[in-house]
Amino acid sequence: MSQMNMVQAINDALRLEMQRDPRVVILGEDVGKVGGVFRVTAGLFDEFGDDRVIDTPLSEGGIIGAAVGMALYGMVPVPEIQFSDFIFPAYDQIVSELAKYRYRSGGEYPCNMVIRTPVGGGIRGGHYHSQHPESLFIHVAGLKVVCPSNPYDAKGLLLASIRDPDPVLFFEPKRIYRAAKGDVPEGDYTVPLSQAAISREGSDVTVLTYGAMLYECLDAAERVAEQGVQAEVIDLRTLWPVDIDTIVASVKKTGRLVVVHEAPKTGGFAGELISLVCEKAFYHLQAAPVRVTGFDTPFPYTLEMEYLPLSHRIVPALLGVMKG
Amino acid sequence: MSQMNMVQAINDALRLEMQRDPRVVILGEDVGKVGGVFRVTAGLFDEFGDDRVIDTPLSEGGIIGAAVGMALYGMVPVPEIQFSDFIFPAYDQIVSELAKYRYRSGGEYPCNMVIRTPVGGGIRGGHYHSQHPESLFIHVAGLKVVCPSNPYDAKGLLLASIRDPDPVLFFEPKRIYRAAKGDVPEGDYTVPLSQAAISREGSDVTVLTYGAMLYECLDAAERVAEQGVQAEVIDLRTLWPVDIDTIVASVKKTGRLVVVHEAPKTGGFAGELISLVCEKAFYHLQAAPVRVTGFDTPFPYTLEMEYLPLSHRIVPALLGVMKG
Amino acid sequence: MLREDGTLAPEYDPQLSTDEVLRIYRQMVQTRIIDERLVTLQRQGRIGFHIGSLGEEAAIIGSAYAMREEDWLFPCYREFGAALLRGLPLQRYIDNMFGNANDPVKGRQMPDHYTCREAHWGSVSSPIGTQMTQAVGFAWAAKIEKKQLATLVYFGDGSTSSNEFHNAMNFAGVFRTPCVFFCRNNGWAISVPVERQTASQTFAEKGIAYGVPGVRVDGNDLFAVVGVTRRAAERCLAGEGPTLIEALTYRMGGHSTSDDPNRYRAADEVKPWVERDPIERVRRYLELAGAWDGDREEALREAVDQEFREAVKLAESTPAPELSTLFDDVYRDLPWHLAEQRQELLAGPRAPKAH
Amino acid sequence: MLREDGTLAPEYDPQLSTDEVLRIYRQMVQTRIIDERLVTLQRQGRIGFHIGSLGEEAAIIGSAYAMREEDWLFPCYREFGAALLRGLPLQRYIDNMFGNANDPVKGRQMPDHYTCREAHWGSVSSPIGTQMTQAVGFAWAAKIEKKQLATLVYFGDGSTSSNEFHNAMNFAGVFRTPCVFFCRNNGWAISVPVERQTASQTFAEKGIAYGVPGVRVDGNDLFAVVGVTRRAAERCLAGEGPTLIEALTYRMGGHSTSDDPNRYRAADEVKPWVERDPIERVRRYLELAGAWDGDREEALREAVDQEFREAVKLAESTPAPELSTLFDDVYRDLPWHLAEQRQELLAGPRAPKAH
Ligand SMILES: Cc1ncc(C[n+]2csc(CCOP(=O)(O)OP(=O)(O)O)c2C)c(N)n1
Ligand SMILES: Cc1ncc(C[n+]2csc(CCOP(=O)(O)OP(=O)(O)O)c2C)c(N)n1
Ligand SMILES: [Mg+2]
Ligand SMILES: [Mg+2]
Repeated sequence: MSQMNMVQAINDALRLEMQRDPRVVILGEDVGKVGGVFRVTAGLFDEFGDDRVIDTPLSEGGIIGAAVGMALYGMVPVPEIQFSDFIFPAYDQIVSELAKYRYRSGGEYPCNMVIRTPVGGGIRGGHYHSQHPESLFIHVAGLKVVCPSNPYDAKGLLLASIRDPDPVLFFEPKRIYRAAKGDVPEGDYTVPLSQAAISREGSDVTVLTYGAMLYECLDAAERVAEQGVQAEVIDLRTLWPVDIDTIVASVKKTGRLVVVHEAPKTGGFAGELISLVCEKAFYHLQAAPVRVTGFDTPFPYTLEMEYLPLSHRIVPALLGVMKG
Repeated sequence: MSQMNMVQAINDALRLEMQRDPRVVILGEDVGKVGGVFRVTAGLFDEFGDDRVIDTPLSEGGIIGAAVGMALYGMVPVPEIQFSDFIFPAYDQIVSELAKYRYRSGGEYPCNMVIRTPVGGGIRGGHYHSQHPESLFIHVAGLKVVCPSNPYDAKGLLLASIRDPDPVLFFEPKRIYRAAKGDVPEGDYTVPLSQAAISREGSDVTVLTYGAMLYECLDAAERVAEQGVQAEVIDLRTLWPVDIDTIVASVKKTGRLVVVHEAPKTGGFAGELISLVCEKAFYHLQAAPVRVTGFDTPFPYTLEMEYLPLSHRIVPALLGVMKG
Repeated sequence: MLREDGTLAPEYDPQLSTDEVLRIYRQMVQTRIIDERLVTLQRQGRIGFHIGSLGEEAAIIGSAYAMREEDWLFPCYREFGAALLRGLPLQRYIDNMFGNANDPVKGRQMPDHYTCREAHWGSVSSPIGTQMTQAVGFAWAAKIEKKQLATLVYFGDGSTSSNEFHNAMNFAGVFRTPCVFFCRNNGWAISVPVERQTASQTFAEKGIAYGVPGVRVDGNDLFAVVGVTRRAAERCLAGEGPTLIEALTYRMGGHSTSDDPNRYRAADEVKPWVERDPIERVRRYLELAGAWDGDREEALREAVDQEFREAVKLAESTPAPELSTLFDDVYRDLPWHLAEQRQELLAGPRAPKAH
Repeated sequence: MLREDGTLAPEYDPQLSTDEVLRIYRQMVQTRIIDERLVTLQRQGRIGFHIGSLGEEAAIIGSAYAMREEDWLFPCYREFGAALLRGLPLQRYIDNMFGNANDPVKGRQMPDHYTCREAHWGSVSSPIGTQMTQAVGFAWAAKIEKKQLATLVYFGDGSTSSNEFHNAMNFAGVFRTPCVFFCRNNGWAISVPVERQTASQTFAEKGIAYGVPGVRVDGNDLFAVVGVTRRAAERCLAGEGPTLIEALTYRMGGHSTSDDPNRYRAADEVKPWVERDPIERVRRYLELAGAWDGDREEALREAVDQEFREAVKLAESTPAPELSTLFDDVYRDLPWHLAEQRQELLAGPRAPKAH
């Protein structure tokens, strides 16, 4: 066990898996010599060399397209997209190719790969260094989507993702890259995909969230506890396929639901979660489910803290849903 | 008035607007001499010439990127993407640029343009000629999304979209390009954006849909009427910003909701609509809202009629929601 | 190299034995005949779609022939003749045309969208160009793993305008990946002629932008195609990196069964290409060599026809894939939501049959 | 053209009068000083970010100077000096750095992401390359409308690897759009050197792939930059189509305030470029011409500093944009859902201030 932050934990997972599995390669912009603009791949170039930690030309489409080809060959590429805001030049390769390869080839060409990329706001990044685009991938059949909230999960989920036979989008909440610290075991372990964690137990209202917003939800939960409301906060960890059993069991217990995410509200993942709960536990709901999310605008700069669904906006939602 | 199908009505709208407004240009693959692979732009090349009806190189990114530049200049481009399945090479220009231009420039650089593209299955097109990707655009702030179901609306909505100051994705349901026929006025008229149409009135359950599935919903409504269930079928026409008032009024009346669309269920637009109804009319809901959609797989070929949410799958959903 | 009268210019002779030429010739003829028959089946409504290779057989089959068995080929969508040469079983191809239960792709893709890993053949996809970047990644992986392997990728002139061409060529140049870029310049991208596709003089010279050597070859000259492709594959194996080949040929038919070329090109544009027919040229060569004659031609055509008819008969009488297969292979294991959706579909009513 | 000792090689002289050179020189010096000051402000935590142009001033400001007032420029993100030259008010630029209520972009984008339509200046965006294709569309629109207009677009060496470069160049070549592609080859894309970006010999020769003439110029030679850019702009106006210019220069600083170049390049790599400093070269030229001396230099520096300090003072004391502006300009008119969200935000509690 040692104290690590998210960056260190992810770095540790990458190093371990590259040592264990020679098929694993990393490629992306600035991932090599400089170790990534967030230093997540620091030291790996020195340890594994230019054939396995590869600085590429400036093209996300090239990175992902080439990685797909490597995966078809039988390698296990773990490409990095420098900011998730820059994933869109590669969107065609992800949506049309990566996601559909196993299916369209009747199983002949699976793609075992993980796309790592930082997400989220609160770092003064404006439109293009702050987005949280998960719902644009959750809608695409064939992809798995993961978003850890702490170093332990980050390492364990990344190891599980790399070993998972299907393509995984691994979204790293950059606002807590260094802020989230915790004990991380030294050797190998995995956190299984599609299992949520109950971060705080409670009986009155279920809060679904993930990534950096977990801490805001926990903070809000503490605050409303002072007013006698016990919120159960669930960290989804894997967004898709989501851990439906944990969600439904919690909502059946509490009868109330609040979903919190940074991404814009309209068409965001919260809508999917609410619809799922409606399908599976409608008659247990004692109040209208509530979304606390980013607004339906591009991500702002100066006013970003007003844009984000932080604790101060979650508290009234929790209190409101109790009145419902 | 004359009888037209969807292709003719859209063609008519394009011709009219190009005659009226010299800033309107069309560009895309095979839109010129051959008049589009679905013949939607037939005759326009001869009438307006190569400067206004432009066959481009094979690059959707080039088409949309150049169209954005034309719009910045002050032209009103109406690019065609041959199949919506091929819009993804242009996704970055749409999501990162087109959608955000007005906002990020503080209003200095609005983009008045309409991207036309055929959507949907049922034409034996397999994975890549059948998709219905609306939710990947609805989630993106700054875009408007339209999907007509009949020739009258197609013409009127397209004219409204071209005159709208904001970027519009205009999704044309290709399965009914020729099958949907109707009276279309000859001259100029518009169908305002963000106004739904109540295609069939009913008191028992609200059905929200759009595009080709409208006819399936109407068919299902007739079938359940025989069993005494009166479905109100709403053709959304504009998907975003959606006509929330019409939706909420209907659900308040019926107390029941079924949403039908071709796109895969997870992260599809139905989830958003259900969440909106939960926010605005939860306590009027007498049963859990239901989704009837495409499955969460790539779009298939041989079994496509089993994949689509056709009447035979809508009927049980309508009867089911009545029991809820 | 192969003159229009069937004689061979000696200086670039790839040294094909008559047996080799016979094998390729048979494949070219089979390909042409199947093309014609599939168009008929489509017109009869028995299959949904076909995209053919009329006039491009030398480019397609010659290039595939030049690659070793252990090498890999990434298809565009017009190269079923090459796939058959590489070992795609005819029955498998025809099953795909019908999307039936025996189709290994399980009837999920359109006709002509097949896969054949055992033939070291990729997976046909519709989105233009995506296979190029993947082929580069594949070749690169082989290089990283120090395998002696060359990878060839097919694409059309129109595809050079895609994002993918740029990414593939650029990565291939920088990382010197062992791959052969085989551009079928058939003059058209559906209705768009090459002049509308690029202002460069040739497609081969696009290699300069990427430090990748480019070569232009008469794509209707089987011998030249084999010779040039072999040289490019040798460069791969010798560690000299990628080559861009532009094979100058012509799409003698419509783009696909959905297309009517009369809408955008004059019939007499096709005429000179009829004279350059790549199959005729090889046949004349073989006749001159005394290795071919009318009887053998007739026997070949009959055999091809027979085999095709039987494959179609079997394919057409094979049922559609099982309903439940709709949910397989999205992921390796069936997740809860697909299990639920499968259950819902299987328990519900069946769709009307008609389109 | 401009020798390192400040004398001018006569044969390509763009015939700039001393007054013109003085004007450009002042802009270069102002740009350099502002760059330094902004880095300091960032280190002090007073602004969030800056991306500078240290060493690239001749390329950036010379090319902008070569364009006529009515022409249009599409920026990358490193060209604020050119924007100031074109008429972007300094106060407006600094307001953007602080994202305050006076920033016309309403504090919505990061520092250095400004817009200035009245200066015929586009909108700075982060995603690499997107401005190139847009510039082509813009130039194309002007051509269709038969306006005598040239459009220049800036981008870096790394950006040539993007989808956008390919699309922009290809469309420009095919449609002969009147635009100037101005590539600042500063040797680096963050930590990736040009050898990792492309295997082509030069960036200029990439034009061959698109039928677009390419020219390489010493980007630290102001006169050469002006001369070559003017010639390209003239070609636009004469209907001769696009030109690709590669300006060979060097990014003397880090990529941005977030970057530490010592991690990936040796300090002595920078040294030869210090000797080629574009500002020094022009200063020596002006001194030789008797048009400049130490006093004038000092006065200029003081004036720039003064103006900058005042702009910062005003910008820093200007409040943040109104909360409600968050919802403006997503669409022209506020739709119902944004009206609701605005209402919700305004009625709710305020966020904690700290980051
Ligand atoms: C990304 C994308 N855009 C558009 C299409 C539609 N389309 C299919 S084939 C084709 C033309 C391809 O031309 P070329 O690359 O020359 O190949 P050819 O068909 O001539 O062999 C087009 C535009 C597509 N399949 N994918
Ligand atoms: C699509 C995209 N990918 C990655 C980035 C991150 N990024 C910002 S600048 C840069 C390097 C650009 O290099 P170059 O084009 O040479 O311009 P320079 O910074 O040297 O002026 C990168 C990788 C981005 N902004 N956009
Ligand atoms: Mg072609
Ligand atoms: Mg650079």
